[in-house]
Amino acid sequence: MPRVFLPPALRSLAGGQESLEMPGSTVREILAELERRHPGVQAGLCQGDGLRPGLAVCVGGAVSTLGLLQPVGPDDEVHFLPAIGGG
Amino acid sequence: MHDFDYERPVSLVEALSLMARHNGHARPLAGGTDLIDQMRLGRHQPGALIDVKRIAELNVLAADADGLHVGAAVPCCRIVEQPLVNQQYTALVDSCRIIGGIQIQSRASVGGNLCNSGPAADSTPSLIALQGVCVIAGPAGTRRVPVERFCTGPGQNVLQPGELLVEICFPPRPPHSGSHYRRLIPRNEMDIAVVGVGAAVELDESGRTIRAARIGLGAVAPTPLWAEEAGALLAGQPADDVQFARAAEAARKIVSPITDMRGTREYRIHVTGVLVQRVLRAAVARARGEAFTYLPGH
Amino acid sequence: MATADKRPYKVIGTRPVRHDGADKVTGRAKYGGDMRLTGMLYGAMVRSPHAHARIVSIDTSQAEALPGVRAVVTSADMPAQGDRVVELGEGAANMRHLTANILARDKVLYRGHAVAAVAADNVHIAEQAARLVRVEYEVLQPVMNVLDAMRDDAPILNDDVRTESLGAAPQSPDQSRPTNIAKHFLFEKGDVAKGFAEADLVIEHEFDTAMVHQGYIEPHNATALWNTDGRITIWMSTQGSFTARQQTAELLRVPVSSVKVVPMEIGGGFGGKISVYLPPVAALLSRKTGRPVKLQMSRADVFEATGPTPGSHMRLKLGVTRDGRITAGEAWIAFDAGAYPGSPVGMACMCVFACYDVPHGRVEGFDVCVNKPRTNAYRAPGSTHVAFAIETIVDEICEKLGLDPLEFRLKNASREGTRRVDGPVFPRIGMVETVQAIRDSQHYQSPLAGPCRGRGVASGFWFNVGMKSSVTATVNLDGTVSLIEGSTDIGGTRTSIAMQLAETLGIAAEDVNPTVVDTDSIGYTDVTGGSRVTFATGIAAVEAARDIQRQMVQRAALLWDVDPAAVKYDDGRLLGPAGKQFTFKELAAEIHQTGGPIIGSGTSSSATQGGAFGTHCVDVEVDPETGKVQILRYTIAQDAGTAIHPSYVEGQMQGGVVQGIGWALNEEYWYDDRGTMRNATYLDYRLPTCYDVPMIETMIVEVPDPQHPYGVRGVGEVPICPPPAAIANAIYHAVGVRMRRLPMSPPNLLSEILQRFQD
Amino acid sequence: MAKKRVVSATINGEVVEFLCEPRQTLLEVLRDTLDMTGTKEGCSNGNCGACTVLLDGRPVVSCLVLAMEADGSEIRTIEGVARGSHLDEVQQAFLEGAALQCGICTPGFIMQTEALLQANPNPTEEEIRFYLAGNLCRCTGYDKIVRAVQAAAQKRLATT
Repeated sequence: MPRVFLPPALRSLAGGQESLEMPGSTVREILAELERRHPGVQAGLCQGDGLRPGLAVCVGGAVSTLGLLQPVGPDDEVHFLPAIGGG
Repeated sequence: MHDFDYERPVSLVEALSLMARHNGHARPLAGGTDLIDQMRLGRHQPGALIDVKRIAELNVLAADADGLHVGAAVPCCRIVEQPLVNQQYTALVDSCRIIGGIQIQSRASVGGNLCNSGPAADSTPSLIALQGVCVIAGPAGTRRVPVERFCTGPGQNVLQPGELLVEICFPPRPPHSGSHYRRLIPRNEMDIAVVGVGAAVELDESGRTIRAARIGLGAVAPTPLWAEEAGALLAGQPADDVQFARAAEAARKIVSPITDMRGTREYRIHVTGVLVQRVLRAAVARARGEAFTYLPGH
Repeated sequence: MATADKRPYKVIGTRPVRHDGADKVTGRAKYGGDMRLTGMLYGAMVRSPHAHARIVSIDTSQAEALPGVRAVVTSADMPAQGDRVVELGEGAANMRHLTANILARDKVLYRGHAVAAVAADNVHIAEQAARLVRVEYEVLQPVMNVLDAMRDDAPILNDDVRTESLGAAPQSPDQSRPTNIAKHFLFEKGDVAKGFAEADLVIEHEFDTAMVHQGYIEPHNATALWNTDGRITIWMSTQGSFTARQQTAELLRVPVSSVKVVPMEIGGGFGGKISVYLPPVAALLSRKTGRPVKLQMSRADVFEATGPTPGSHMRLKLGVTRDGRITAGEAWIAFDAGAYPGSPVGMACMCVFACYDVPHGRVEGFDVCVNKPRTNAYRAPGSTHVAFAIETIVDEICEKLGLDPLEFRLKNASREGTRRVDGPVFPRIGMVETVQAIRDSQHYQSPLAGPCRGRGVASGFWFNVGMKSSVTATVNLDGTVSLIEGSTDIGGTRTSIAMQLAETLGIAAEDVNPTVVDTDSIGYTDVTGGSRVTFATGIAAVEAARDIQRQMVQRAALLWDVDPAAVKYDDGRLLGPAGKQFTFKELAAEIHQTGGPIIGSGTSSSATQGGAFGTHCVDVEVDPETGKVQILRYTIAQDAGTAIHPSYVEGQMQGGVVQGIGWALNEEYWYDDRGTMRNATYLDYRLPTCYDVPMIETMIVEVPDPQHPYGVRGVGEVPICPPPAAIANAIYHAVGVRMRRLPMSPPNLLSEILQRFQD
Repeated sequence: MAKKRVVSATINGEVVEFLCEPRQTLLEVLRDTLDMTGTKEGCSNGNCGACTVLLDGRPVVSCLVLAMEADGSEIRTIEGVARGSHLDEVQQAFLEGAALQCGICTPGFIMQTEALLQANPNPTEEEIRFYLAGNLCRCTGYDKIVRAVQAAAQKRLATT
């Protein structure tokens, strides 16, 4: 099952856990399930139909350009991180 | 840049008459490397520039019985190539080699450097050390002012409206003498002196005792300074580190530097002492004819 | 070192002359500032003399009355933005802030902040008119230092800023009051208290670094024509024509398709030419005058009013066991964002411990507004700051424990599988290999003799980004290929892209003719930044080449009357049944008879880079009486994955090192009490000259990145990260002084040296 | 407004006459009036060397020379370095040695190198670095520039 890592600011909503297993085959599905189990998480990560501005999702080690639409494999880790730019 | 007139006289008489006609609103233009930049920044807005580069008197670079004459418009690049200057007035060469980069030295003149009257001017301490005298022409004739009395404040000097610096002349160098200029800059080149020190020494025949010394300081006061006492207390003393340290202490006492983006007041006072000693050591080495290598900036 | 001595490539790894080279050594290349159009007007900006002030009134009448003046614009001419946050290619931007940065609305937030603009017949008239625009200000107290700005009683810059926390809805105790702290980041891994409890030695220090500028030699410029049909064309120097187009369109509130950005040659960027400053203003002036308008910044404007990288205050703590294993790390990082939020402090937080396997870590970051120009990306944004802190602490730990600093790094280095403090796990990376390269280098193995000389080492990390790129490629009848791309070429990327296309097609690099085109002529392409072009646009070029291969196979099959499956594309040749064969050139000559043009296209969007590491070694000599540092020798080892054009890889490494040397020793924004930068010239800002540095010895380490078909890793950014720390460590080993403040300029270093001798 | 005047100068071997105002620099006239944009503008304070040209054989920063001062002089710019369609040794060495990245400083470096090799055909690394210190490059770290100058000098020495 995919493992989703929570930003520290949201961990209190999930009993202080750093990460938890969460079913779903896309980031959107996983977030919906996460929100169902731990209400309030989604508000911290999403705005409207997408991720909050400045936030990126990293799935299976790769920063996704698909955001919530990103497919997630059964062994993937899901991380929410500041979007990275560069010089 | 603001709007202005440009004149290019070919004689001193013509230049003075143009200066007079513009009634204090004209500025002489030699290399222009300070002036054009300052005009672009709006710091000076002269009504006219009088280009003095075609005037013979301002282009003299020669020695006679009176010593060396350096016309006010002579660019640094000519000075560093002049054989006699290289042999006898080495502090001046040291200065001219590090004013701006090579491109600046193609244009910038020692006269312009002096008339710009920046406290950190790299040639002025050397001019002071080498006993330079300014020859100034004006409506009332010609007058002579020692370099150490030329600058009166940051960007200010003794030139009266209508007056023009014609040349700087230097007495002949005595035997057993040597001179040096160096500065502390954060980079190794292309920088404004945080502290600059020029010194000239004359030794006795043995090369062990100092007969006379003159020390000029830059960037440590509103004007370049003649550290008269620091030089005077070396007269008759052995040319050694103990005496150099005494001179350094005396030089430190007369400085009144500011804190700015180039260095703090404390730093400048400290480095004044360090450089006075290093420069005296080098000037003495040159006076003795010892091999002396010096990498600018290091 | 994983050097490929039996490398399978023919083009990759060679050093062809760059395709745009002849134009650039003859002065023919056209940069943004070289743009000339018939009827073109010249603009000038009116800028704030104050660091913080309320605009009471703007009177443009005198300026407008000056003969030769054609138009004056102020923020009143810019469309209102409201509360919009828009994705602009490299990150999201609050449009209200962005538009106020282009032309100040009710307040000026830094000296040099643009207030109005003039277009006139020539630049002299424009400048004169700019001086005639009368702006009345109510001067406010500026706040210049990041810690001062975080205080409760600090002057507030932006009334609309509330602290936003990563992954949390706004929840600070008093969200009704505006603050200068725009963002708060927090990352945690494991149990930090437990980690420090396991440590035998804990070192903790505070660090300060000054704001510094990218320092590119070409000033910002833009020439705009707002045509009568509503279409806007912008000719400019930019790192990203598509983001420039999008920013301009959003700022002017016109459809993105009505703006065309024509990227001219660009004279350096390093992150500073991603944000737009001039194009919307030039466009507004053009609309008012009906003529093309050119704007170019002065050097002082570039320093005062573009996007330098933040100054910082950092507190860093590292715990280790006696035998040199890291047990825990903690960092507190505050960056001055400048006038508006958006410093790279989030990335700094993610980089600070990236070189090491830190079992328990906690990192906190703050993005803080101060009365300085709005900061922007600069080469590995945020990473150099934190490398200075962590790498000097590591050096101190090694000294205290008597460990070799490279052996310590090898012991604790991040490697494939190491979990970062910010969460993800590293893929295959080359940190270890760069440390080994330096350890085995002639430089590190040779003794360093002489008084006041010291050697220092340091490592650094940068993510490198992927993002989006497009390439099309057309086969010409003579067997050459014209390659069209959207990545503006700052340092030879036309050639590194062309070489990957050539390699894939099995043709010579010289047979590819690359061109960078405008936003109407190629698919969307993200910025030339984040060390991404050779990686991501390279992937797109490889895709385009494969597309061409497929089409060439079909043409050969048609000519030979065989099934395409029977044709093989092999190293620039098409092989068919029964020994049938075409070279690429032979078949290219036939394309018009076999179905017409062959155009290949490729895009890249999903690939993520594995990250780049470098380890540096430097020898310095310190003048203990003046505090001046000379760099005696410098060696850099860096993982380039696979070096496409080794000369330009070395060039990136050497250039990054020298920028890092400048940052380390002398560069800084020096402000007076009124918030005026007093060194806004090259003379007093002091980029290194060639007389300040030695040759920079390079060691290209190659640990291929599996995400790229040829194993490329971006090389542009990470070389700037280690130099300040490496030099600080070398200074310590020379004179026994630990520097924790940048720059380590002669006055700053001397004061530490004198203090040490007093103690 | 100050009177415009006709200035006559020999630029890259050709006598050129142009009309200019006293406040126009040589750099501005080269670029805006004569459309010779190979000479680059980096700072217009004389601090970066991007606008280096040779004035009567000496390297100068053209941003600190008034166009009127150039009356009667001989000027060489980057446009006059190549011989016909052949690059000269310095240009060739910069190209082959990858001594440029963004290229904006390159014309200035090439002009300054021409002046250096004229004055000192076989300079040491130290002399090269000192002579080129008035030219800033932010991309290359100077390593390959210095090597290109060395290569150009050796090539010229070998062929003369």
